[in-house]
Order: sequence, then structure tokens, then C-alpha cells
Amino acid sequence: MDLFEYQGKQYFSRFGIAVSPGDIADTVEEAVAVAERVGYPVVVKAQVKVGGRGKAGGVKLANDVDEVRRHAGDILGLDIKGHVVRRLWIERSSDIAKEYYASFTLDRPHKSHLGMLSAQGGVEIEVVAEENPEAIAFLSIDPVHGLDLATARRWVHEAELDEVAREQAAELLVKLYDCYTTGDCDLAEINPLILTPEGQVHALDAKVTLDENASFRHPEWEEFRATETDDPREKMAKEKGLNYIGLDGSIGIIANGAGLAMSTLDVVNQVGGSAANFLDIGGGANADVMAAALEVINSDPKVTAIFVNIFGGITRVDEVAKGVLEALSRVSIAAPIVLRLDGTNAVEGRAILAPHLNDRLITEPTMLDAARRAVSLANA
Amino acid sequence: MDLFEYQGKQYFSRFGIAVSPGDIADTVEEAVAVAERVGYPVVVKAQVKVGGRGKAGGVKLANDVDEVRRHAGDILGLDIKGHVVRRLWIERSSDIAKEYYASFTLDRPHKSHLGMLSAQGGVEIEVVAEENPEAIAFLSIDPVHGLDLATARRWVHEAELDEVAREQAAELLVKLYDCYTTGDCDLAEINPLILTPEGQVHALDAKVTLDENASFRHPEWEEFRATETDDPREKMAKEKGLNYIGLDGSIGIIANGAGLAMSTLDVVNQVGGSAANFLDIGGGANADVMAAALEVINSDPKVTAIFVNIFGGITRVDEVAKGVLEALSRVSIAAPIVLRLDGTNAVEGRAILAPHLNDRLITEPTMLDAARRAVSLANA
Amino acid sequence: MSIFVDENTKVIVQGLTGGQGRFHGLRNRDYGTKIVGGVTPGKGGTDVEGIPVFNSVKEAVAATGATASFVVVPPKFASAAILEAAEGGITFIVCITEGIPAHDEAVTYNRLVEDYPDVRLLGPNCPGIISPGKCNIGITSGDIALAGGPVGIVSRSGTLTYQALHELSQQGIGQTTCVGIGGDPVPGTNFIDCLAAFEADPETKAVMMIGEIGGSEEERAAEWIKLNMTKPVVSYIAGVTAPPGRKMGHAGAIISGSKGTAQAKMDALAAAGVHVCVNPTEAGQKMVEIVRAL
Amino acid sequence: MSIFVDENTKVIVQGLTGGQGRFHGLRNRDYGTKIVGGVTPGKGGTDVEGIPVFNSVKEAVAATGATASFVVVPPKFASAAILEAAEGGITFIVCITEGIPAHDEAVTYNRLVEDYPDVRLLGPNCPGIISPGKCNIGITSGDIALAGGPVGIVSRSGTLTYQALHELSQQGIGQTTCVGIGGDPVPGTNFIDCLAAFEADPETKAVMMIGEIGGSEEERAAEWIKLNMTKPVVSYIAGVTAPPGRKMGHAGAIISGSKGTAQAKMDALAAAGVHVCVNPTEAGQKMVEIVRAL
Repeated sequence: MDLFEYQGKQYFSRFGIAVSPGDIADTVEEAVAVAERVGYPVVVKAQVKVGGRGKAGGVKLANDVDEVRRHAGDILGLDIKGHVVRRLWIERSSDIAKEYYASFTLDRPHKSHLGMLSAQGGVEIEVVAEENPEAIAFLSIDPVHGLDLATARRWVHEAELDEVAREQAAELLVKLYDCYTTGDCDLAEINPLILTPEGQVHALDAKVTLDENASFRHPEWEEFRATETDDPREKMAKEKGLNYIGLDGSIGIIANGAGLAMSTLDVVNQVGGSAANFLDIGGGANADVMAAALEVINSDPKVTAIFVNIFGGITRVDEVAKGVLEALSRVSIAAPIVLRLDGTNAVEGRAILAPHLNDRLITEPTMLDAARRAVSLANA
Repeated sequence: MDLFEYQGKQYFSRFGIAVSPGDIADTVEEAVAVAERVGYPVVVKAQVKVGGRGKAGGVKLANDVDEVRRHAGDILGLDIKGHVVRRLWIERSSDIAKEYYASFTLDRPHKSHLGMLSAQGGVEIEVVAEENPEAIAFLSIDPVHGLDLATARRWVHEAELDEVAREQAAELLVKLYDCYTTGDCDLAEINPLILTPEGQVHALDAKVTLDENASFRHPEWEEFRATETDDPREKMAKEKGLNYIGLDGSIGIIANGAGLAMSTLDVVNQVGGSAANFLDIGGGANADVMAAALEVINSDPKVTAIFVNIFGGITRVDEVAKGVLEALSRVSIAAPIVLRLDGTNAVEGRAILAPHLNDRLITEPTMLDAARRAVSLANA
Repeated sequence: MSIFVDENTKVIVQGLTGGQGRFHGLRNRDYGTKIVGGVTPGKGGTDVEGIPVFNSVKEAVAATGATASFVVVPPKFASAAILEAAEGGITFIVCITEGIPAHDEAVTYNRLVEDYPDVRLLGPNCPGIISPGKCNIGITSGDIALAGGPVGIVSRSGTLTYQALHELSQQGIGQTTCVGIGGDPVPGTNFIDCLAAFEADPETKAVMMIGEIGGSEEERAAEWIKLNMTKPVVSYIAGVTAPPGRKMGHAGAIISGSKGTAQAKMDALAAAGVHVCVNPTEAGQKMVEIVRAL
Repeated sequence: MSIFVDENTKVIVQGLTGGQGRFHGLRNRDYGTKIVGGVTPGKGGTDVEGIPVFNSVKEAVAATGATASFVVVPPKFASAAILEAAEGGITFIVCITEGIPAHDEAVTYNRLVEDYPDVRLLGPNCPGIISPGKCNIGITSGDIALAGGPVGIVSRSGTLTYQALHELSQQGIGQTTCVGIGGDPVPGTNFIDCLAAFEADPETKAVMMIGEIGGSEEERAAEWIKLNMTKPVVSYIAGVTAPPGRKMGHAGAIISGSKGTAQAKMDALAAAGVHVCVNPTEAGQKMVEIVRAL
């Protein structure tokens, strides 16, 4: 789950990481109120989960109440790469002496944590990594042992942060690592991490991705959930616990397991079709889940055929069959459904469906056959 | 100080690192005796401090006494890239299932130790690093904390060493690190580190460079010193505590400090000359050292002019002047000497030399002037 | 022969008294797996259809001589269960649990490597392992596997593992062992571990490898195959048509920029001499050809 | 102004009672440096020409208020002396000792960074630091330096440091501070530290940087200059004619393959806008031009 900048900053604050004083505003008047409270000059920042908002006019400096009013008015409702700005973050403007970069993420090939620190912040780290990799000090951290202050001190030295910033930065990095681990982040990134002319180090931006698997120990994440994705289909799917990604094609896909779902996309593509979505009903899905999946697909007007590809393992095919029938009894499914059913309890599942098969509810013996049938139906 | 393979292996043994059973031999008969003792087949290996001995015919397998005799005879006296083979290492041949690479060295930019481990050994690591850098698992080690077994275990995993080799390799790496640090190595490298078909891990080669600065705590290094460099000028210089490197030009160079000596080479080169050597008399050199330096230079028949470039700091110029006079009184210096003297006690030094100046003992006020003069004398 | 597990492997089930643990544990026993005990703290002394339940792994190991454990517990307890298994003397742990926090996986993996280097963890979030006719630990339907070899299967995807078994069994091609390594951020066992084991297993004559987009494990495996593998390998990589930058189900299946694309993986594998196929059916057919030509 | 040390810096000499310590310590005092004490274990209570000697740094700091220490002890005692200085409250340590084992340097450096992050170590194996007319800690002849600025000098080579001072002083160009960082494997202070300090010092108007072959510190400095330095920099890199693969005097001066060559360093510096000169005299002349044009 990606957080908005303001949420990331609030999350950082819980771990003692210094950020600029500020608050959120959903209207021009709220923006003015926050600005008056934190003191001028302020920065008015669009809250969108997409990069490049600065270039798109989503970040403005305001020196007085009139400027706040004007900028807040301009930015609220602005469309930044398809993301409409509905909320602002207003914070006290910081004088910047230097901009650094700091982040933690999982280094999958090395099965350890990877810290990245650079004295060249404020620009895209991918660009720095490409053009001048030596400007990034990489730190591999054993998850068992974590990051201590001594190592952080070596690290800020190696990264050649300005001397006046080093001790504060080292302490901040230890806190950021704590936020990353105790806070169950997939990514905790500060870009830029700034040094002010007064010699203070703090986070001027916050990019945080939370690991949904850790929600069980973070009841406080509930507040972040309210502001999640705008896409109504994805929202609906999420509410029902489905793993759904909207795509542009015409064939609705339902499969159990991410691999099989991806493979289904591939096969549909290979026989000349294109998928309307990726939808993994997960392991152990029951009739309810299957019915919900069909409803989500049904809400997509692009879909002209549905391909249900199930290989039962922990998921039982008889449950899937029941779910299909339940969905058909609950709502009117617009597109024809092609099913391919194999694996655990496949015989039972096929038997449940048998009496209901017709030219809009079809089974096929193999994945390829089913894909071909779905494509021909979609194009009919 | 670079060690021969056999010395490296002996050094490894002290730290508990497994090597093949073997011994040195300086004659064919000694080679036979060692082979009979360790058991056939054996490998007969030229002991030279240069790479590529295998391709040069300096490493041969011998299955019986006749082959040992033949190979030992062939290899002793062989010239490998200018290094004449005077000693052999005879060891029991090992069956090889896999070849790995392992080394420790100082990572100067990061001010930490750098471990390199690869499942692709037996080839030049530079080639692997160039062509397939992901095949090397790099490990940065904090010198304060060192390498523990837990970290070594993570490392052998990451390097994808064969599973049967991992635990032994991890233990060996901890010992190799101990050898590297406690043993004061600049480099401790094993290439190849092998896994035998029986599942044993041991060092099949040894490349060790010792840090001369640590000699004071390693009286046992004395034995390695006996076998050092062949170049008689370098040997003579070393005995006198001078830092000497033979080059191909005609101007003998003496300077105090490595930087000034290098700079002297550069300036001589810029004014059209070429240096016969690099010679740094070090800091705080006295008259004896200066006299010794002149004698070393004088032993080089290529030298047709000598350039003494001194900027006194810890080295006192009056001492340098005394050394020059002492050398002149002791031996007949073949080439004319041009001196440039500045810094600590330069006035006193120049005064000491003044009565002795002539067309073969000349002072010049600047480095450039002195270089030009030396070059014109050399070419005269 | 088979890899990692065989007909003599004694298995305990951590979480046997739970719904899933009971279902799969009994199913594995029905398949012929030597399920010798269960572990549920506080339920020691009871039994599940004749399988004795112990309070701790240590007790279970002492009483049964088990060397393998099947961990079927909720995500919040999975890390502790895995470490308890290692500490209790188990050397092969299969964890099917889905939804374990990435940080828990990272700590658990490294703690195993550091403190219990002889322990192998398979998973988490994997379908488990089946050596057909001998041992089945996990959630794979035993009836889709065929005993007798000669193919080894290793797969990063759960359902595609079944698909691969199915494609081969339907053509009468048996499997020595089928290992589902799972697609989680920090899998305990990876492609190379399995490829090396198959290479060393005399009864395995060819290997099918099912990968997917994201990460670089398939590329690393390709490098290993190039240098070490003498047996033919057939591969299929799922996700050719996946859009970049979106997580496809599990954390592994995400493309960042040009890295981790199916095409990059297929190219690396092809360069290593692997038979690269574009869907599971084609991969199955290719393997049939190879096995028939052996 | 000057960097790191000035007329108020109080200095103790660790090893004052030794031959070198006495010679250079007294010479530094004669120059006007506030040498307020010496440290030699077991000789506390004595004095060297009026400079009180203490048994430990801690005592010396308590008694004198010193913030800097000049370490002049044999290689085998140097690391312990440096760490004692840091622990005793010294924040600026100059160590001229040559021949310290590389592993001692590596441990000492990292221990300082980890446990005493506010302490700066200059050296080891360096000529020291001189802020002309104010403070001279080390072995540089005070008479070759000229007070009044506006040039800052930083040099990796000992004697070339003197050469650089000489070239400027002879032309009547003064120096704010001249820092010899030394060429050992693990120097406590590097080019960037000094460049940053000179950039921040209002009286320094231009910087002369003397590098040499080997390592990549000059390249790193070039990158830093490109991004941060507003003042003109003149550089000279020794070792253009050095043969690859041979150690030129100290461990730093070695060319490995194509890395660390003088040409690579000169190219990097030129690309960063530095005035790159091919010998010390030319560098001096270039600096004279720059200063006269200020």
C-alpha cells in the first residue's frame, strides 16, 4: 500500500524522524488556515501517488495568504497524469543548503536489506544510479542484526554527506530503518533529505510503501486505507479480498494463483485475444469469493467474454463451481463464461456445473482450448 | 612483500586453512623425494611470483617417479616472463569437483575490508569481474567488527557455492579472514578454492601479500625475506632501507618523499629526459642514507647523470649535503650530480657543498632548472 | 530416487489441529507420506485421526524421529514455528503459509542460514513438494502427479506447478520430484538449489523449470545452468503480457523498468541452452519429446 | 581565517619526550603554536623546555584545555595513541607516524568514525597542517609558508606539500591553511573534507590540490568539486611517468590496470573545471595568475 506524502510524513513522525511543520487541507479555506498556523512562507503540495507533480504545477511556494489562496485553488482539482488532486499538504517552507537521498528496501537477490544514501538528492535516484553510481553509498544490512548507530556513522562518512549533517543524518537513518522494519515498510524513502543553512537535517518528502501482509499487527493503518485507490473496479475487488488489476482488453480473466493468472493472460494473448484484467482469486477461494470475482468482472463494460481458469490445489473446484452458479443466480452476467477446471475435486466441480451448461456457460478440457473459445466468443 | 605459493600455503596452514600435502624442492632429487613421501599422482609447480605459469609450462601432473624427474628437470631453470624458476612445490594432486574463488583485501574508498567470493574460480577474477560481475559475491566488512561465522554462512549462500561445500567454506573463510587480519596481509587470495568429489574444501593455490609495515610484530616473516627480489639493485637498495624501483632511462633520481620523487620523474620526462629509477630516501634520511642512495645509483651502468632533488622537511638538507660528500669520498661516482636543495636547513646544506662544487657536482635553484641541467649532462 | 524427500521421510505437521493443517495433513498421509506427528502447543497428548499431537517440535522429534516438518499456521505465527522446527532438530521445513510479512521472512531466512545452516526451508507461500508415490508434503493434489520419473519440476508459481504436473502426467511422463519454491520476497529454497539437486539425482533425466516475471532468480538460474547443468531443461516464464510496474498477485511478480521482464528471462535461459517455451502446454509437449528421445 | 586550526588552538604532543617529538614539538612552539603540554606515560610531572608532560591525554586535556594533539610515536604505539587522544577529549589529531600497519589504520579509522564522530584525524604518515602565522602542527618548515592567504593547499604527498608552499611563497602569495593529508591506505582526512572546509572559509579564495597516482580519491574529489565548489582550484597530479603495477614509495601510489593513472585523475579534474597543471612550478604559476586576477 503506497502512502501519500502527508501520510508518509505522519508515519515518519511516529518514529521520531524530523519533518517540516504542516497539515493537510481539502479546501482553499483549510489551506489558508493551515498556512496561517504554520507561518509563511509555505509550500502548497498536491497529494497524489504519482511522480513528477512538481513539473505538473502541483508544488508551489506561497509567501502570503493571497498566494496560498491562489495556489491552493489552482492545484485542487488539477489532473496530474490521470490523478486528480483532492487534498493538499501545506508546510512551512525550508531553506535548503543541501539535498540528500536516503532509502531502505529489501534486496531480494541478497536476502538482506539495502540502504541507499547519496549526497546528491532532490533528483530521481534512478538517474543518479545510471549516470553516477559511485555517488550512491549502498549498505547491505543483515535483517537479523539491523542497523546500529556506529554503522550509520560509517555510512554517512562514506556517502560524503557534509560534515555538519553527518551525526544528525546518522541518527535519522537509524530511525528511518526502525520505521522501515518495525513499521513494516516495503520501501521507506526520503528524497530530498535536506540540510538547512542553520545546520538542521530533516525529511522534505516521504515515500512509503507498506507491506499489506503485516496489517495484522498495524491496526493504525486503517486510516490510510480510507484514501486508497480511485479505480472503482479495483476498489470493489479490494473490498472483496481479490487481487485485481484493470487492463485494456475484452476478455475478463479469473484464475486461482498469480502464476496461473499471468499464464492465462499470456495464452489469451497468444491465441489472438487480449485480457480486460488480471484477477487472482488466491488460494482456498470458496463459492463467495468466486461469485464476487464474477461480479467485479461483470462491472467492466469492456468485457465481452469471461475465461475462468482454475487448477484446484488448496482451492477446491467444487467450491468454484458453486460460486459460479451463485453469481449467476444473484446477478445477470453480461458476457458468456468459458471455464477450464482441473485439480482438487475437479470431477465434483464439473458435475455440479453439468446441468447448467449452455452456449453462455461453457467448459473446455484444456487451458488452450478454453482460451481459443473465449477469444472467439469475445470477437463474435 | 609478495609470497611464493608455497610460502602462502605455509602461512595459511598456521591459521588452520586446509591445503594439499606437499613440500618444496630445489633439485630434481628433492622433487622425487617429496613425491615419494606425499604419494602419487603429484603436481609439480614452479615457484615464481608472476601469473600465467600454467600456460608457460610451469605446472605439470606427474603419475610416477619418472614423470616427476622429467617435469622437475624441465621446470627448474625455466624462464617464466623473466622469472627463472629456482624452486618447486610438489603436492599431492587433488581431484576437483568444483573450483571457487575467495579473497580479502582492503577496500580503500570505503575504508573497510572487502571480501570477494565466487562459485566461478580457477580463472582470473578480473575476467569474471569484467564479464559477469554478478558471479562475485562482494562482502564489505567493518574492520572493527570483523567477520563472524554467521555472516560467512550468509555469504557462501549468497555466492551459491554448492551446498555440500558451504559449511566448510564458511569456516575456511573465517580462518582466511583471521589470516588476512591477524596475519597482516594486504591480500589473501585463494584461486582456486576447491571442492573435491569427496566433499572436502581446501586451498589449491595461495596468493599472499604481506604488509611490510607490520614486520615489527612478525619476527617469523624473516624466513620469507631470504627469498625476496632477484634484481641486485633493488636488493641492495632494500638492504639499505631505500625505496628503489629500477626503470629504463639514463638519469638517476634521488628524492625525499614518494610524491617529490614521482614529480621529479615527471619533470625530467617533460624536459626531454628519462629516469633510470625511482628512489625515495624517505623522511628523516641522514648522511648515511644519502650516501647509500648514491652508491645504489652508481651501481647502475645506464646512469649518465644524477639528479638529487631534496625538499627538506623532516629530512634536513645539511645532512643530505654531508651524505653526498661522504659518498664522493667513499666511492667514485661515475656520473655528474645535479642537486636541487630547499627546505629545512637548506642554507646550511648549500654552504657545506659550496667548496666542493665543480662541473661534476652542480647545484641549481629550482626543480625545473635542475632537471634541464641533468638532462643536458646525460645527453652530452 | 527423488530430491529432498522420499518414502522414508518422517514428517510432523505444525498446526495439525487447525482446519487447513488437518485437511492437508490427513490428505498427505492418505497419499502415503509418513506423517508421524502433529504439533500444537497445549494440545500435546491428543491425536488427529490417530496422528499423535505434541506440545513442541522438540518433543515430537524425540518421540517420532521426524526430520521434516510441514508448517501450516497463520502468518503471524509462521516465523516462530519455522524457527522452532529448526531448533527442534528438523532439517527440512515446508511452509505453505501465505501472507507472512516480508520483514519476518527476511529475519527468519537469515536466522536459519546463520544459526542452522543444515536446515532447508521450502517456501513460505508455496505449494510444497511431492516425490510421486513416495512423499507429498503440502497442498498439491497427489492424483495429478505420476511416479517413476524421469522429470524433475521446479516452479515459482503455485498453480502453474499443478499445471506442469498435469501436462506431463497426462502424457504418461512421470516425475522424480516436483518442488514449488513459491513467489514470496524471501524464499527459503531457490531455483539453483533445486537444479543442483536434480543434476545430482541419477533418476532425474530432465528438468522443467517454471518461472515468472520479477526479480532476477531466473537469470541467476540461467547462469548456473550454463556452467553446471548437463541435463536438459525446459522452461516456461509466466507474465509475457503483464504490464510493467504492477504487482501481479505476489510480490515477486512485478516488473521494474526493463529488469525482470519475461523476455529478459527467456533470453537468459535460451542463452544457457534451455528449451524456452511460451506456454505450459508447449513446455509439456517439449518435455514429452525430450523424454521420448532419451 | 584558516581551517581546522588557528592561533587559539591549544595543542598537546603525544611523544614529546622522544627524539622526534621533542624536535618537532619545540619547532612548532617556536613557530608560535600553542603547545600546551606533552604526554608520555610514566613521565608525568616532568617538562620539556618548560612544556609540562602528563601521563595521559585525559590529564593533559584537563590541565591545559587542549583540543588538538600531535601524535609523534613509533608505528606500534600510534593506533593506541590516536584512540587515547579521542577518548581523552581531543577533537583534532595530527599523526605524522610513518609505517603504521594497514590493518591498524583501518581499525583505528573506523573506531573513530563509529565511537568519536566529532573527532578529526589528519594522517597518519602526513606532514601535518600549517595555518601560516597562527599554528603549525607537524613537520613542515614554517619558513616556507607565508601568512595572510588567500590560497588553501591540500596535498596527498609530503614533500610536494612543501614544494607547493614554496612555489607560492616565493611569488608572495600567502596561504590560509596548508593540509597534508598523507598517502597511507586509510587516511583520516581526505581531499573532500579539506575542499569543503576551504569552500566554507571566507578568507580562502582559491585552492591548490596536489594528488598522486593510485586509488580514486582524486576522482571522488573531482566529482565533489563539480557539484559544490565555487572557488577556483588548481591541481597537480604526481606520477604521470610512473610505470603501472609498482608501488611508488607509499601504498597509495600504485597504478592497477587503467585505474588510478595520473591521466584519468587529470581528466576527471579538468572535467570538473579544475586548472590542471603538469608540474608543481606550473601549478604555482597558474595560482599566481588566478590570485593576481582576483
